[in-house]
Amino acid sequence: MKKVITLEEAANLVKDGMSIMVGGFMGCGSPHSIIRTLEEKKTRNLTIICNDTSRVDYGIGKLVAAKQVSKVITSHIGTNRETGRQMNEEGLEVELVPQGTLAERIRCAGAGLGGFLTPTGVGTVVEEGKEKMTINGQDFLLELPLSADVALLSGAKVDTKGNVYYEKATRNFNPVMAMAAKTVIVEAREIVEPGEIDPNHVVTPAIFVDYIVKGENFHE
Amino acid sequence: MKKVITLEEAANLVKDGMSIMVGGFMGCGSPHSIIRTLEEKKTRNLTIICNDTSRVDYGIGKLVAAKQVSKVITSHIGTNRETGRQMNEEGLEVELVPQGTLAERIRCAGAGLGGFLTPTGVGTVVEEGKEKMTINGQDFLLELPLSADVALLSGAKVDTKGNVYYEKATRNFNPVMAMAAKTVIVEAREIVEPGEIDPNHVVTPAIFVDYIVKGENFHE
Amino acid sequence: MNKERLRETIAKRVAMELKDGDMVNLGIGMPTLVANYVPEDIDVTFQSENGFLGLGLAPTDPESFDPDLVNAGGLPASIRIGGAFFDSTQSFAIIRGGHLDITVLGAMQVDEKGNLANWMIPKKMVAGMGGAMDLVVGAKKVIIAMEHTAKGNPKILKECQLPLTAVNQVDLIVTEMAVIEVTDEGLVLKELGPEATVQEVIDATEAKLLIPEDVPRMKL
Amino acid sequence: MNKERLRETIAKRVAMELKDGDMVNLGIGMPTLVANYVPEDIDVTFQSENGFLGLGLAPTDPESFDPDLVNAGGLPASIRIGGAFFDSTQSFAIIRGGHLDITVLGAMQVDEKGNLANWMIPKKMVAGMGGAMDLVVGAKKVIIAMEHTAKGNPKILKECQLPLTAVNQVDLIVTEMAVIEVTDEGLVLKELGPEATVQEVIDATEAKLLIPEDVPRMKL
Repeated sequence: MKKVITLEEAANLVKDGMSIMVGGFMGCGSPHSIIRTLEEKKTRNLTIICNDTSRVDYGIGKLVAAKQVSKVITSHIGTNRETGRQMNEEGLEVELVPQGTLAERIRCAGAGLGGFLTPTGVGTVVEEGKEKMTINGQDFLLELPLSADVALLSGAKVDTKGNVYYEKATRNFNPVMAMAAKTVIVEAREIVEPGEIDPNHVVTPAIFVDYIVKGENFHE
Repeated sequence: MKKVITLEEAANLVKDGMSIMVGGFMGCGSPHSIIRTLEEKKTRNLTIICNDTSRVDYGIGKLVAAKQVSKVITSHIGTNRETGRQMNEEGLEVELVPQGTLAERIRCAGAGLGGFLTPTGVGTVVEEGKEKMTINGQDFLLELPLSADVALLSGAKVDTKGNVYYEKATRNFNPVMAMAAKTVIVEAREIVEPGEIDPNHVVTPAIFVDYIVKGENFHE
Repeated sequence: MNKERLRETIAKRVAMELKDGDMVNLGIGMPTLVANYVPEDIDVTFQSENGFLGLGLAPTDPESFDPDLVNAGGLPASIRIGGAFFDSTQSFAIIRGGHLDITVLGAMQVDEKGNLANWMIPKKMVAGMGGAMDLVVGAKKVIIAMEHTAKGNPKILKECQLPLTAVNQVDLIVTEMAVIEVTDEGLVLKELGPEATVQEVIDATEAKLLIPEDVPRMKL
Repeated sequence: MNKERLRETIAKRVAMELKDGDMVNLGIGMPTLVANYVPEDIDVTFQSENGFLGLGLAPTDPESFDPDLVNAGGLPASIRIGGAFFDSTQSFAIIRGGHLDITVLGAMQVDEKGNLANWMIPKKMVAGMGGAMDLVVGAKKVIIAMEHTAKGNPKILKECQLPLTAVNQVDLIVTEMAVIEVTDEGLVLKELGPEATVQEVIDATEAKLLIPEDVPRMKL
């Protein structure tokens, strides 16, 4: 049985120094209530894996601005001036990964694969330190799986078993991150009984979800 | 604009000697009306890519029984006695692929990746002829993409743009095959207007689908 | 022991390995019977590798057979409340990615190293590996459920003679005669079947068995 | 030419490249404007890489802004009838897998080889590549939409000086001064902007331009 827990309990599962995957794209589809609770708890030294670092005052960007983050693995930092500033001035470590490669590396970890070959980044600095392979005359980079200690996700409807239904553009990285972290916590806009989500409409099956928390404010 | 075509037109898109991916698992979720039309047309020398060869009298198994197939790429042939018999006695070429690897090779082609590393098959005959790589002490096989000339799929509801919604266990290989063939034809149980499938419930987006055909009999 | 009692013994004993909250995949054939003996006080979720979680028992009324809802053997099935449908890539991401607690499979041969052979007999029978190679590599615990011998010949060998399904992956072997654990030191006889003696198990087993001082009988 | 007219010129000219049925991804910034000039008699589908097909224009009424429905820049968006939502792995399977007909992106630098730089200026500005590296590698046709020069300095160079986004992938460059095609022989001046002469284009371009006898003016 999946445990419905409080925001406080959810935030307590994230310890100083952990790596966390955070769903969302420019904050759309991020678990805003969990993020706010982490901000209040001042959890520090986090490695965050997220599509982007959003803005200084929205989504995961707030944790960067509050200096709770020591490393960022992401595809885009251009919309959060603090990420760039801390990188240049305060040694914030930033690993930039092409967006499709980022999604695929996370899936790779979640799907039990050892790596994949992508044409993305061939001939660019993304190549650095990576094995290059030629298959049928085309060059590819070998990219490796990316997993995390905790995934913090957001869903529109979550049943008490942990099945998740997303709405509109909030889906983005949430389903794939649900596959690739040791502990998976979903912030639900609405918690429903098993059966209330049509099994044909479930996007993230319950098997991936460890904890469910009721969100309080979805666009803070 | 997606073209709604007839069964006859759909079958005509499959030429002698082509490779075809066929959705379905033991015939569940297979495009039964298209298969029947191919049987009637006696299209020959086909390479079929399918999870299994079903039974001699159901789904894709009927084309094997009718000797229209020269090569099978599949994970399981045990339920169709003709596949094994033709393999042993008549030179039918059979390439057996672990089911997860089969699905992933098809996805790999559809997603523009050059290959992937899987632990499945290490230490077995599946290794033969494949590159073996060790990543962080674990052995993996490098598996390569698998594509086809035509994909023949089945969907419960298909809108006239080509968005597909599947029901129950009929989904199986249909969505991934939709990504990996030059020409993709979906046999619809019901053809609906764009907008009738909630955009949150679409499983195969229209971008992957070239032709739609109205099915006649869904479990023949 | 007649065939029915034998199969019941094995299925009942395997069912005792299941814990509350477990996610389990049952192979085709005898392993499927395990679902009938799940203790009533625990909640176990079964995965059907053709594409859903929450596999339920077959419908008892043949009239209610839904050809769109079959198990991995293509046989009538049902889905429990709180289940979810997905496609084959997701199904095998679950399987390969280590998200299943247990897989229960049949076997032709198992050996001292935990090697398994269950998919072909050269020149005699080629079924194909289906999902077995992925299941055995991916599930956290691999339980083999099989008759102890085949036509009087041992199936638990020093070394598998048939083409392997996987290397070193089997954790536990349950037969009508014994429960045997695969350890780094070798095969350990943990329990005796309802009618077997230690000597009978040794005689029916080619592999070397480590015999603890006290070998209890199965508590069925 | 004032900024607004300049941007309109570029967007209008790029829109003329779109054909009925095209699947198109528009980058953030100026490329987004292209959507405003799609000829009314053709049906073009826009992909939003954060997770949907059928991207529509931004809602005109700020009251109707739905934070769950944003484009890849995090800005208010809409979805057209017949669109579909999906996650980031599916989004980039579409992008990388060659399923998009056209991607339109901005650039800092482009060169004679069709190389592109548009994601960072060492020691000055690091935005991150976002989805650009995947888009440029995956889309069938890559169109660069940008101002011809930056503060009077050429952006179309013999060789890009900034870290690359991709090698050899650009097909067409559209600026307010010219339409330039990237061919195996080099850059070919195909059309002139509303106010430019051939000599002015040559002067504003560092790369060598191949000039056909007749260079028509853009028909906007």
